[in-house]
Amino acid sequence: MRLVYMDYSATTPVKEEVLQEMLPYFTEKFGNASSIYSTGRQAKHDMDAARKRIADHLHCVPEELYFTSGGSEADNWAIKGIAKARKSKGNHIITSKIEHHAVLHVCETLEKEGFDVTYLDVDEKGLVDPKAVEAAITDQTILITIMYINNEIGTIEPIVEIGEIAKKHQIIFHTDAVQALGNLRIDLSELPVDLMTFSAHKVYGPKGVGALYVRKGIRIPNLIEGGAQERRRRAGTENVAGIVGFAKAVEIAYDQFDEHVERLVSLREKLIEGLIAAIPDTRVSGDRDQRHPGNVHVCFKYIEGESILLSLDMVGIAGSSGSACTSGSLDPSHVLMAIGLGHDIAHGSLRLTIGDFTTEDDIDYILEQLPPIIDRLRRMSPLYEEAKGAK
Amino acid sequence: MRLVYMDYSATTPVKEEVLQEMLPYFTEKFGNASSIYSTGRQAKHDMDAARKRIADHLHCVPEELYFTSGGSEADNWAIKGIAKARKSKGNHIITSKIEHHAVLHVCETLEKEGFDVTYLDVDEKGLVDPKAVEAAITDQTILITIMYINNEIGTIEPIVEIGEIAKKHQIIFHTDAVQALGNLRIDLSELPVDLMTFSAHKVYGPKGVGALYVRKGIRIPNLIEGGAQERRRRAGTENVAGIVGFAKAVEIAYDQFDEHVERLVSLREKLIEGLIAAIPDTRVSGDRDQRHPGNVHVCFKYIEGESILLSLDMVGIAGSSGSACTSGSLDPSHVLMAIGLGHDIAHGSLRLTIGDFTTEDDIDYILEQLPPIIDRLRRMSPLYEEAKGAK
Amino acid sequence: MYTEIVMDHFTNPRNVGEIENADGMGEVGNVKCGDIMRIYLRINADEIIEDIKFKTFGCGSAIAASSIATVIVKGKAVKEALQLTNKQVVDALGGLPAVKVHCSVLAEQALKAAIFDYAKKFGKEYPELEGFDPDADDDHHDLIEEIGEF
Amino acid sequence: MYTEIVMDHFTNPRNVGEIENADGMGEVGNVKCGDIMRIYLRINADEIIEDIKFKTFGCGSAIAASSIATVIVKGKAVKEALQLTNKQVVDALGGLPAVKVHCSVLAEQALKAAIFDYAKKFGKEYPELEGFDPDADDDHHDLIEEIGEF
Ligand SMILES: Cc1ncc(COP(=O)(O)O)c(C=O)c1O
Ligand SMILES: Cc1ncc(COP(=O)(O)O)c(C=O)c1O
Repeated sequence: MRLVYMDYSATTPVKEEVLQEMLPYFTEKFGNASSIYSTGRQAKHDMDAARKRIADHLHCVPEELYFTSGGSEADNWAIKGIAKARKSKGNHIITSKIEHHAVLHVCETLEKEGFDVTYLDVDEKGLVDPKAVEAAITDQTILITIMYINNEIGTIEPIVEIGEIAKKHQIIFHTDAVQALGNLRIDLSELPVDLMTFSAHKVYGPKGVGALYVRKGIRIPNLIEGGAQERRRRAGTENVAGIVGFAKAVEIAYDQFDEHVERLVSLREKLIEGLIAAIPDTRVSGDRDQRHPGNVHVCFKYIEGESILLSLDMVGIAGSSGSACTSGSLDPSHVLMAIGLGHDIAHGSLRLTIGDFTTEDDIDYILEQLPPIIDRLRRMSPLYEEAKGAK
Repeated sequence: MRLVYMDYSATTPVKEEVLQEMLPYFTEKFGNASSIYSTGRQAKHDMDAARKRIADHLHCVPEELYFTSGGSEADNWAIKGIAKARKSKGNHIITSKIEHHAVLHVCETLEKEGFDVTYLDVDEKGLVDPKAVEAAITDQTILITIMYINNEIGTIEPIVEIGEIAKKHQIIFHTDAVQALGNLRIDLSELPVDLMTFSAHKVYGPKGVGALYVRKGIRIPNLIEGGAQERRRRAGTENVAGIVGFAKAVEIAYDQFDEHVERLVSLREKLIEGLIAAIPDTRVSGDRDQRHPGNVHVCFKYIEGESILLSLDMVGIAGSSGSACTSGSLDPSHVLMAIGLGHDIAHGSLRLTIGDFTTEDDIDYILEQLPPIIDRLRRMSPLYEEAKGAK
Repeated sequence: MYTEIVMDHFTNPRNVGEIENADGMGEVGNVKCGDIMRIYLRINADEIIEDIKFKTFGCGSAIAASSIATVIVKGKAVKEALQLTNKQVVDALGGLPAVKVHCSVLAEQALKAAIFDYAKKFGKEYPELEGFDPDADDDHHDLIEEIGEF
Repeated sequence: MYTEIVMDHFTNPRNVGEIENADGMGEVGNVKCGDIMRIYLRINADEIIEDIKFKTFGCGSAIAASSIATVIVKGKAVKEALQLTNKQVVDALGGLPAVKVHCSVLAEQALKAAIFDYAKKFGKEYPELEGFDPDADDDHHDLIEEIGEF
């Protein structure tokens, strides 16, 4: 059966060149990067080189990047860390209703511990309004955390404006850039951002590796304490293979950046337009312009997402409904609720995300397979029946 | 040059069979384990199978194992988690002076947050006295955390006795078993342990993967919050390749357990006896019987550890002085202080740890290379000069 | 995740559709939860379920549970159909993931609701329906979700 | 971690040893810190360092720093030797990791202590030694450690 992977925002395969660069670190070059002998020093050297390779592409200093076990850890560390470090200055945090759960759940926990959190509304395209950010600031505000690109509907947030506001009010600004890495050029020498979260497995690197950027001069307490790794900021024997793979993946992403974006955007537009044309009552979510190059997010009225996914899976198409992280629960996604969709529409959501291995043929195949699936499910649905009756 | 790796307690190479089992998960089987389509379900299936493979060898239920990014994270999670969960019951924690920094630093942080921590003394072999544990218990005690095997001097702690005491007093008992996995048979259906920490890279699995065992019925708050992974207890896209590699490594370890232990013990004894015979003023640390099968830890009076390591490295021998995690600082190790060594002796410590790829020849080579190195450094040392003068 | 039986009933659901002027019709669930099941019954004078159809808005297991429930009770006496439990539905499907067990509950409830409607219309009394409220909004969904699974 | 020069001076340290009846002898550091440096001087009537020897208990960079310091000042006038800074030692070694910079400080101090001893014995006065206390236990070790490095 033909296999069409359309869930690059959930995770990506490790690119062959990335894997090749990782391999020696499992077996020959396996030394502990904290050790003094040659294999250890070699590991440390290559790990620090990896840090520099990534820093160069993001235009920051290598010492501002700390490796973590992924995006979730980095989000937890950043937010809990700033909350703890600046507790004496205030107890108010500003975020949005459409953040990843790694941000939202941390904020909810902080609320239980006495912090006040403002969860900003977004408009129908998922955009946070910088004016609303500024209006929410109080003299207690210590942190603003707004994501760079939403993982579900692909909307790119106005983080430059938000960051400028944070700067003006001397408030720390964190952004979850997990979906932005490799899909937007990120220039940390220009961006008004204090902390930024990254994850390797969204850019053709390995799972279980990420990084937190912490601008020089900002101190946060450790989330994982113990050994002196990562300049004493993040304990645990370093995953050198993963870190080197991460660096290679970032390099490839930015070396081939223009071509990557152009290809993805063209496939994305073809798919969105094709779906609108072929399937009635299709609603495109998110902003059509300020959008992740590979994100296609649509809602099909009257039917439920999981049954779409299962049907797609049976013809070899892998998609998601809401964030991959939450698809275990299949509750209507908080993001779709926040952009004002009714439950009936939100439940019928489908996210297809395009990546570097997606072809024109894949898009054609989806446009051929999906319409009859939607039709079949709708004909089984009591809601469709009612809607038709009403017309 | 001949290369003799003697730092298996710091980290191990990934065994070829382990790597082979990991490889498909980077490229073909790269699906997100939280996804609904086939490649995702496959990943989830294999990950849960890995959990079961490990659980079977440890005689626990798979649902009692949660994967983490390593031993440090698991230690942090266990201790901070119990402290938070049982805060209302009491604020006292009992540990020892020779724990890994991932335990000690967490305890120190908890002290700042209002917890009382008793750091128990150990005897000159590094053994914690169960009676001292019992004596330290107050009506505020909520957690006892004592490691299974000390990473530096290799002493095996009496965790069964300690666990029984904890049980009697209805106190949670956590043990860091990072060095025990693969080197002791661990039967969680028998052991009186509530939480146990593991790390893959110490048993020929990959770095950046570990696990926390949490006995059924015990609830701890999450350390890393976000997505619903690991039954909602540990967020972050699962490192499936790493987890599968971990399982394979544990399987190999226990399938070849008797042979492994026998070989290591025989090489260990040969090396210890050889060093004592060849080098005057050599002091063996730790318990000679209750000992990690591969641990050789000695102190050479009058000289400093790093210069021994550098000299060894120049003839291709990789060893460590104190824990690999702390060797960045080269402060006299807290473990050696705790067993009562003076600074002069503690600074001259050398840990050589034997593993599955160590040969008799390697031991012979070390016994040939090390004595002249010690002699040369001693002749450079003002302390040696004085000591000789005094004799 | 799903058994072959579930996938079969999801892909080729039996008894999909409507019955015009049904003798009993029941609907349970709501859009909020993401599952709505509607069951139509044609019942003859001997109180035998002659025909049964369903329409379902919901996930794969909701569709499969509806389908298999209709198969189980079709041709049975109403009194017998009232004995249907969600456990039977789960077993007939060869099992359901823990987070999906609520779908089998919905199928049981939808059938009961349809029989309730029939009883009301035709003045029948069934002790099994004592206390049954077709509009009750059980929170079994969240309840079961908490159990979770790997 | 270490430059080739450091490794060279660690492996083949110059001027290791003692000088019997030295004109000056200084020792700094302590066992607690893990570094002890002792320097012996033979100084002639023209106040030229004719010979210098050292003994060091310490890490690779402590040994290398001692060695290179002796090389730098051997044959120099005492007044010139007093100009030696730890920075010069670091530079001569081609650099030291941040956590090891204190070794270069020790070398500078050990030399000063030896000259201090010489000055005391021979009734010399050097303004450069004003306020110098050979027994002061500077905490430069911890201080520098905090800077850290990757
Ligand atoms: C006893 C002990 N605990 C914890 C750890 C930390 O494990 P990891 O490096 O996987 O974080 C180690 C090794 O570094 C160890 O030896
Ligand atoms: C926006 C966003 N933040 C955080 C994460 C979490 O990253 P990780 O899976 O590496 O923990 C993800 C993906 O899962 C994401 O899309």
